[in-house]
Amino acid sequence: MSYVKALKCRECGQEYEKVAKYVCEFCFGPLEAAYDYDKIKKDISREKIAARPLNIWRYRELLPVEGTNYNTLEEGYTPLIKADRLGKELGLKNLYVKNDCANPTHSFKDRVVAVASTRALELGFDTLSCASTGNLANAVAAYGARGGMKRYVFIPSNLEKGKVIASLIYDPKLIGVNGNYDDVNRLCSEIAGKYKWAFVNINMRPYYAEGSKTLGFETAEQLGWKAPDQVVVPMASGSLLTKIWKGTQEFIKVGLIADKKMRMFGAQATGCSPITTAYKAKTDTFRPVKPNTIAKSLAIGNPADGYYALKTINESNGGAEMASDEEIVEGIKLLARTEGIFAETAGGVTVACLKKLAESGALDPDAVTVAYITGTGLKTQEAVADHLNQVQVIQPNLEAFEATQLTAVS
Amino acid sequence: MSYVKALKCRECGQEYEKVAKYVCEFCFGPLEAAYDYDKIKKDISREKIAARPLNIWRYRELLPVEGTNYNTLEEGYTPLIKADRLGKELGLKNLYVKNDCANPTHSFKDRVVAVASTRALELGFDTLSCASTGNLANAVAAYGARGGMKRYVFIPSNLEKGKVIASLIYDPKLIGVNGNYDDVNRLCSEIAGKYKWAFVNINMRPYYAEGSKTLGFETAEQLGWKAPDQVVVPMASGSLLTKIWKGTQEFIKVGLIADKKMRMFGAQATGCSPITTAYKAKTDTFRPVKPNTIAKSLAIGNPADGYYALKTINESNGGAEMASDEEIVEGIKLLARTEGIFAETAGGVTVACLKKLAESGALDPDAVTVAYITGTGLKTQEAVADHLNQVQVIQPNLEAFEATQLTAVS
Amino acid sequence: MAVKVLIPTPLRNLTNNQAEVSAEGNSISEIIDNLSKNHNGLRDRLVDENGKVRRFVNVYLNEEDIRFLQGEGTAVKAGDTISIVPAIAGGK
Amino acid sequence: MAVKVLIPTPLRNLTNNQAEVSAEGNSISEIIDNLSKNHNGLRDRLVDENGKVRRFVNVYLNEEDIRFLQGEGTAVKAGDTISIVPAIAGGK
Repeated sequence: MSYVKALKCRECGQEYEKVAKYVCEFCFGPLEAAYDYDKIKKDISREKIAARPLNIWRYRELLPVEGTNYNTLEEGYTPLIKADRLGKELGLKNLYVKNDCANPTHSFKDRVVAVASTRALELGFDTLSCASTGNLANAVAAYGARGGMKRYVFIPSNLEKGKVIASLIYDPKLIGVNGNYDDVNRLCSEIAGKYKWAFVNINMRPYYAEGSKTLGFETAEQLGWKAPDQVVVPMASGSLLTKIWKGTQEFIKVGLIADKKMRMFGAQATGCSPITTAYKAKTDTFRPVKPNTIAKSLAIGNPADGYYALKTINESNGGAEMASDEEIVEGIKLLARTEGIFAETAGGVTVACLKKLAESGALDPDAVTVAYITGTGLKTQEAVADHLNQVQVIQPNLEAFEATQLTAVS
Repeated sequence: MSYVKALKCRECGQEYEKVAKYVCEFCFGPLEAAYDYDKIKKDISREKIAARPLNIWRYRELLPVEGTNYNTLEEGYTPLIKADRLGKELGLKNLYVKNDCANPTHSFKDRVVAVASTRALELGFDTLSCASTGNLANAVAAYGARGGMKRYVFIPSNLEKGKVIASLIYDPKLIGVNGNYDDVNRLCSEIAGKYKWAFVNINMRPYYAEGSKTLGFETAEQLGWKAPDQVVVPMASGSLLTKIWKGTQEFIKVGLIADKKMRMFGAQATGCSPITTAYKAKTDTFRPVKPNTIAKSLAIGNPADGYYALKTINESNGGAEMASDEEIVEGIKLLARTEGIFAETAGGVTVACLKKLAESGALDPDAVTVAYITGTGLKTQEAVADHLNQVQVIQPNLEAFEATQLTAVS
Repeated sequence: MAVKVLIPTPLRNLTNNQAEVSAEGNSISEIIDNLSKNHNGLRDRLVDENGKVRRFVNVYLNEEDIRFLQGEGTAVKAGDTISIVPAIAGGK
Repeated sequence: MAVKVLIPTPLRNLTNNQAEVSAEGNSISEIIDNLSKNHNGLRDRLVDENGKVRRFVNVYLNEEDIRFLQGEGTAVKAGDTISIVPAIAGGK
């Protein structure tokens, strides 16, 4: 049984059945799961949640599925690390890093695909699909396999071999489309219109997107049932930021945590920063951009949820920043050197923007701050390969070691 | 305060202080932490453990450190996945996969390095070091950074760039030694003899090795405080298998789980199988081998703990198998295709041997079986790259899609 | 002057399930205005009361987002293809 | 005939902290037997009561494990180097 009443258009309020439908037929606005919060408030409690397994399904009342037959690889409940060394370098006294590299396919996409694939199975789909250049493709291929589904993954045909292997290993049908990411997505929209397949980021989007809320839920639970004061979130479409906000507001609404003014800060790459640009220009219209950044998982020039992300940032008294390719690499290195966490390029964007926001005074140095690291650097090694110190090569004896390392040895 | 009484030689029983010492001065036997189990039995309980954070330190009484100032990245408590699809293919009705890819640097080495680095900090070391070709190097570089330590990582100089980056990112001194892994290790022994550094796999080995027990602890806790009936563990030195056994026996000894005859099965690569070979030949002497296998993390031709691993296998009425390079690749693919988990080559060895042991009848098909996946396939992609299906490339339109995929579409 | 217009799934109930229709006009806004002649109600789904393309509708002229061109005023010529695509989720 | 023998840290208290000593002999076992002449007790650390190299001791002749050669009976010649190395943990 589910607490979702309907799918509801975020723009015009039109309601729809809980099927594989993502866009309002009247105004093209995005459909979203609408919950019965009064009922949830009666049924949910901290104790109930705490007694459940350590994955995203501990928050089941606030997720858009009907049953408890989850298609899960134990995604979620990833570490929230106190980051004192990084905090010291940035002048932030209460800094935490939420490390989503620990997920089954090593990115936060496992959260959203777990929800989308579970719902797809409930709706009777036998095929799971997506358009993606990386993390999402890995997650769909893996969760499709776990759920015993056929899986069709669409990628641009010029994708690097390294990224392809991490999807191919799960034996999906992997279709390389001659064109860019937009072309792939447009083709997928057409296929989704014709075949009865579950495209996680298209017709399953209302379910898919809700999975991101669990990052907000977990953060609050891990901080001792308390929302943080300020958070920094990477933005592509802007969906993740709005969902972390939504999750936290829901926790307040159903009485799990106290009300609190949490400030939302968005992080983008300079080479693809329509939301940050709009924020800085104090406008609410977006000019789509042609992405040019090493942070490929953030390279969405036309942000579908940009409007809501911007609204959330402004209403929460937050902010937005952007980081150049050079700053992204430095951000990845800074996090690894101080805290031992190797983040993907999007994590470099987050850390670089965290740094800028701290330095500019936008962030309160005493407040509880959470930075979201959404995936592992093992998948984006080429971005840092040429920016690291070199291996020092020596002969295999003590004399050779001492001759080259003596100054470094205390 | 600690429950470790002393370091004790496993061969002759000689006791030593709890310092950075790894080998008995009298008989060269390995030193091991000796606990006061009576005291632990009084102090530990399921409830106490269950109330603690979800990392290896929830089992603190059975780990060889003094204080609670852990150098942690939230390692451990990784998913134990019910693997019904894989089980069905292999004819095993109660199969679980313990997925250690979820650790901070994505291998089980985070467990051992967390313990070794915590103890190193307690002993006043400011430098963390190791010899390694991969996973251990990543973990030492990361945990050294997290602990604010200097870090010296020694690798063979001909290591692939891809593996080097995942260590370099944490900004260690990375020393490439002209020679093979044995040469690197021998040099490190000499350096460990001269400098006051903590080499996790040399002078810190008695602490380091204890970290592996947590895999046994977690498995029992995750199965509802019950040891599995039979487990399959990859073997290089053989240490992991003996420590999973030891951890489980300790849980029995201190009263956390009921006594049970758990059968231990070891998995090796055919190209480096001294322990399995000795097992099959029913001898207890090992002929070291020159490794030749794609499972590089298992390529230790002279297994330091082989004697104990073999003893454990025999005494537990277990067994040992080996897998060829081809079978290893098939094992990786089988696990990914059925369960959505992308394992490193050592995981391919485990799955391939699991398959052989199931087929030969060595494993009881009805018994609760656990297979240990020790690290992520993202680090060993080159091993599978040429053995996967290909991407199918199409033009970006529906007609092109249908022309090539029609037979596949239902 | 007629151009080809690609219709997305959620609007095909207005085009007799046709994925492709044709419409007359010299600019994007003229095309959109004229779409409703043969397909009752289509225009109102695409633009708001001020005639601006709705926030969550993307309009492409020959693969190029019209926001990179002159928006609703962008000129079209015979043989052009216009695609209407709902916003698609992705990234973060 | 004298060869060079490399002594590991745990045994250097028996060699006056020397990392390298020399010893006479035509085979590994002769060398090991003779080590105790100048370094009291050294032999007993390396071999058991039957004269076999202990389980956790590795002996290398010029970088090659003697178990790949003829074990304790392996012949040595002038200029050879023998390394004694305790077993080192690693892998799984």
